[in-house]
Amino acid sequence: MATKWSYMDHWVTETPQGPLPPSFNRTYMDRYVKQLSALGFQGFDTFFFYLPMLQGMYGSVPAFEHFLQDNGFEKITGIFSAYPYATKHTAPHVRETHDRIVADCEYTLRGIEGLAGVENFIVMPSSTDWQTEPVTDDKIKIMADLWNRVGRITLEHGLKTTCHFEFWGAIRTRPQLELFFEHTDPEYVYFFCDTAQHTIAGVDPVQMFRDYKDRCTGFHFKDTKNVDTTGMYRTAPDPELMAPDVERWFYPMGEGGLVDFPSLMKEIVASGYDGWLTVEHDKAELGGGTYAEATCLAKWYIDNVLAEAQREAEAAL
Amino acid sequence: MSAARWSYALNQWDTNIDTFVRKREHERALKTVSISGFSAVELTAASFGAWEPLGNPRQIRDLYGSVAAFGEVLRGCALDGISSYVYDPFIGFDVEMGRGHDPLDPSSAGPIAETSEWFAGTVRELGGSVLVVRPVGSAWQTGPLDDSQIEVLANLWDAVGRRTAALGVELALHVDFLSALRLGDGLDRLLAATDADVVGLALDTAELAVAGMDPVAVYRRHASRVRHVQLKDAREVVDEAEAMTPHAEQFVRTEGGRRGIERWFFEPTDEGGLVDFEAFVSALHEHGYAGWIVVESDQSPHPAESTMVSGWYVQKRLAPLLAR
Amino acid sequence: MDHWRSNSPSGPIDQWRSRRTMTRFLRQVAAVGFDAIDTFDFRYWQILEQYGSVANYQEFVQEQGLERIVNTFHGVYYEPDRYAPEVPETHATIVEDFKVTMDRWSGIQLDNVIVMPGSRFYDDHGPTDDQLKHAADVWAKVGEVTQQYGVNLTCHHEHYAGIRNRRQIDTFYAYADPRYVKFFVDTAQHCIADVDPVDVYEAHHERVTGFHFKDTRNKDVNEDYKLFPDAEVSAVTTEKWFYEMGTAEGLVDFERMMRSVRDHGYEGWISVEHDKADKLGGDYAESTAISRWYAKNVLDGIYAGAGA
Amino acid sequence: MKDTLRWSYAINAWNLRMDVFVRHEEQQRALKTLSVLGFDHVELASGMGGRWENLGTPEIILINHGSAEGLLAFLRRAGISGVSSWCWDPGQPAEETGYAFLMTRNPADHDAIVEAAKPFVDLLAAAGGDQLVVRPAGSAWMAPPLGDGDAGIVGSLWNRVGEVAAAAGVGVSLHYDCLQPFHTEEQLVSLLDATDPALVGLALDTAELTIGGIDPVAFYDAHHGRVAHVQLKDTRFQDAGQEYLTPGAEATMLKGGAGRRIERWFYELGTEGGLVDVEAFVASLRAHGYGGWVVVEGDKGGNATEVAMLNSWFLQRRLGVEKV
Repeated sequence: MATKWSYMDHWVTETPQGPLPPSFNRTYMDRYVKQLSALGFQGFDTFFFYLPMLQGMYGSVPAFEHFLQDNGFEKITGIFSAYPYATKHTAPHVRETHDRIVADCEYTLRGIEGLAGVENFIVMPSSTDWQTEPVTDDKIKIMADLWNRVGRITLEHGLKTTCHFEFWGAIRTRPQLELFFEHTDPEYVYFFCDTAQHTIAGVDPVQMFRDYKDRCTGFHFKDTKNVDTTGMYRTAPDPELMAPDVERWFYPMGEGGLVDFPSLMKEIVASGYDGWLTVEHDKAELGGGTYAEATCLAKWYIDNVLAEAQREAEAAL
Repeated sequence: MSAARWSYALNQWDTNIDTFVRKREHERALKTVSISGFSAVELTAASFGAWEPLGNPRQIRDLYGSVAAFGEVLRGCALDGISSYVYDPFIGFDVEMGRGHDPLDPSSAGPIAETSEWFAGTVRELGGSVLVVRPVGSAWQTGPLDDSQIEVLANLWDAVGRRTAALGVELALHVDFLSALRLGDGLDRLLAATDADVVGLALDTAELAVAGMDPVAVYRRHASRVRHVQLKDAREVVDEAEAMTPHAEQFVRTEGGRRGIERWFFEPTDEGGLVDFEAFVSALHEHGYAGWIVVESDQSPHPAESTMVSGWYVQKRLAPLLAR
Repeated sequence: MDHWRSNSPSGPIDQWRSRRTMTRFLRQVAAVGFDAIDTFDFRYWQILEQYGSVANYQEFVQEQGLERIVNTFHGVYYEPDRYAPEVPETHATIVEDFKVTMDRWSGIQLDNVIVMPGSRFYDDHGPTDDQLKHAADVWAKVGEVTQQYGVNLTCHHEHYAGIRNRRQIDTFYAYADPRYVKFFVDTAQHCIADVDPVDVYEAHHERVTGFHFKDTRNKDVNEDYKLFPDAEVSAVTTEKWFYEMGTAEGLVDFERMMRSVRDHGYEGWISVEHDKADKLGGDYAESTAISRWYAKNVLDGIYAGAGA
Repeated sequence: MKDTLRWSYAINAWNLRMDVFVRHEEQQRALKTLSVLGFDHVELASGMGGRWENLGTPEIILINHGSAEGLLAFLRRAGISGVSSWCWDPGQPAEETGYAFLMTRNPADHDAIVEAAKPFVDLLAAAGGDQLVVRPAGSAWMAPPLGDGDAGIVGSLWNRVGEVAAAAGVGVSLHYDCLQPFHTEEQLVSLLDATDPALVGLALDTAELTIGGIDPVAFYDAHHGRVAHVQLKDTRFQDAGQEYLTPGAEATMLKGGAGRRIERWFYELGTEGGLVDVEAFVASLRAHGYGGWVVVEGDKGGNATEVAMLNSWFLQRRLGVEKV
């Protein structure tokens, strides 16, 4: 099996105006793509809100994809969309806001027309836990209804709606995840396995994949060094950056974190999964790191450590 | 396939005395170089004691236990080894931060040869094949070199070359943009005066370009003597008058001269600069160049990014020119 | 105290890169309210090259609104066969070195020349009693030299150096002539070596001629002080030792330190030092501002207050 | 700052991108920096809203600090005593308002803009702030050229907001930036003429005016009666003509340099080659007895702390302003 690796775009680089995303200008964006290309990434995942910027810089989003392809990429593989902060206009657990959310999703789908074939429409299925509390079964079912609805629409455009669960979201524990998947239609709603987020929430990502592999359409390979055992997931307004005890939640693979990536890799091989594998770095600059170095080390780890796990698993088949 | 091999210079990580000291920092840089598509690294000789642990064989040994153990680290990071060491004889290694020897002083020949041998042995042990040296001081210090000075230099480097050759390591003279060899036909005369079998040229594209020389033309003129290539870009030229500024190393190279140039050297890319890399590498191909090509950024606000951008350019644009 | 880095198009640089970068550095230090700077004396050659003379450099400093250069730190690598305070055979070299150094800096009036009184890389036993005595002897000789220039010779005890723990420090000063050998308290270094900076100050306050006020969050519990090449950058579990005053989880009790400084009637300079502030995402400019904020908003009030 | 002028500093310099400057301790560090540099008031700026705008939008500030008093207590912990002003761009879609895309040139959006202004006015008033500094209209390149009626339409909106603000004891000032459509002196004056001087003033930004081709000193001398707020920063460049009309000018001009590779436009006061005569401008403020806030800004200038320190140095040493 040939693995296909994509990169999830959180990159920050040094500019004359301080550290900013490479969308700073076209030159920076070109260099960013070349850097990923040099390491051998073939897929590119991005956020919905970058689409207008890409259009501005390259003339159109497909023109940006052509630039990726000129540099050895296959295509844009995933688009990430989310409503992390609930407002009166948009909140997945509030049914009255669903029409608006669906309309937004349709707008995003129009923004990626003409691309070679984005596969995943990645969503955060809920807003922050603290805004959703109390998290009832009913609210989880309401959220399931929303994504069933969205999933049907994206599938018409060839994209699978796939759910990425934050440790601070309202669907975070294993029972909540099970209830959510029970109420979503396997034909319309898929599972996206973020190794670090699940680990922080006390959910074993490898077991999660084992149990939901039939619905799994992607991964964020990232690591963490902390499990949230003190309810930091409830920190308002934002647990990801403001948790009292943890300044940095996410780390690249191979830096002594809690996730057992070789085991996951073996599980992936054994399952016959043939979709994209994605490296995500989030806040890599905290504590003095850089995105470029984190990306090199992650890809080095893939080619030198995970490749070995993959070979072992393939031999065992 | 070409016999040329691609290496990357580590010096850009070493921005100050107390940086790039920990093994962990080395390992991260080495993995970055490896995954960006290079097979070796170039080291630069430095004398700042324990704070320059890759600066000389003694410091490598002190930090890693032995040179061989450092070789294991390189291979553990998926690199083949080092390509080369860069040694400036003006730096002394007898004491930390010591002052070295002026190649124009005939009495320097012994100590310089000994130190060269010391480095060459390490190059060999770490899988490399070239010792790159600064053959002479800066233009402002010497003015144009007269025949007797050329003779002193030729005697020195011939002797050094014979000794490194005995260790299986080639000697390559490096011309920087402030070098005395930029004046008149100094470079041509020194090459003519040295033994082609044991003394070669290390051609640094950016240094030549800043000195106002066309690296492609220099290469074509001396292709048979080029034993080593360093690839980097530049955007500004330093003319002879500016190069003659007293203490030009500080006032021009470090401070940027009257123009306040904050960065002289850039990664080889197609973003525009003084060097035509594709023409240069095509010329290497024509002449069947078979040595190391070391990519340098030398100065970078962001070493990992520079390595990756260069890696892209090598993989996508330059290496294919050699593989024709 | 002169450790500083900022970003530039060619990567991280220090303030000595050019007169332009020095100007920016001095203006920032002046803006937050520092009155003077300290430097390293190994900058001498660079000063000659860039400014012509030490006096010229001090004028340059003054043009940006600072009073003067107060202290210089004498940075030398100690090697037993060449230059080491514990080795009497090298003492002549050391004394000679200071004659040269004091001549070089005689164009301005310094308060202190700061030295590390002992070598590093000691085994479990540390320096012997005799070795401490030899060190005390040589610094007294050096102190005689520096005092001819009106400058104190003062000792700064790194957590990784040979004279690091309380017993070694006390023994050293018991041997060292108080007229010529002064003490420079570095709050963080002492703390890392498990020496209470206030206690050691109080024990030796009569010969204290300066302070580095900086903080740390860690004591050395792994015998990091033995590490090659440098405990400050190679420590096993502590990637960054030094933090500015007022940092969260800081181990130094600056308020107590300041009360003690006040109560002992100290009227000399207090220096703020940042060392490797840029590690782990830190920033020299920010650390400089935050530490001055702390000095102004917390310590100045204590110093101005009545005796406790 | 101890002065007859009231000095404040714009906190947005630290809020470089959406997910930084979120933790309270980071914000405390910036506030302490400003405090020790002699500032005791800050200017806030709105952003995209949402959970990361902890000093940006009213709803999120209140989640963090409960009330205006809570916000002030947070500021006072660092030695900052208050808020001078708050910058708000109603055309910037914000999460709390469902990312509504509102245009001041569209009368149909006016009710929604007045409504959206209220939380800002209320919290600013409760925190003792003086000016709501607003962007009068969206970027020129995004809409057709100004028509005859546009100044009147936009002016009528800001008169309405001005009334709401005045009722709460807060002033409204229109901020000139180099991309908004009231670009020439004539256009700017036409907009001011369309507003009620009792309700709406001008927020004069020295660098933005300079980039837009208007001399801030001359403009202030001519129109000082309408200037209710000042933002002080320097620039080294001017719009070469019509660069502000380039599609995507926020990126293509202010980050990409409209093909001129100007990747940074804004600089600290007294920067080398700065175009703003800050001393003359401040002298003019004093001469006319200016009574509003003077906000020093360091946004889009690289390292926010270094820029703030250099700005304070300039105030102390070049403008003779003593620190608090």
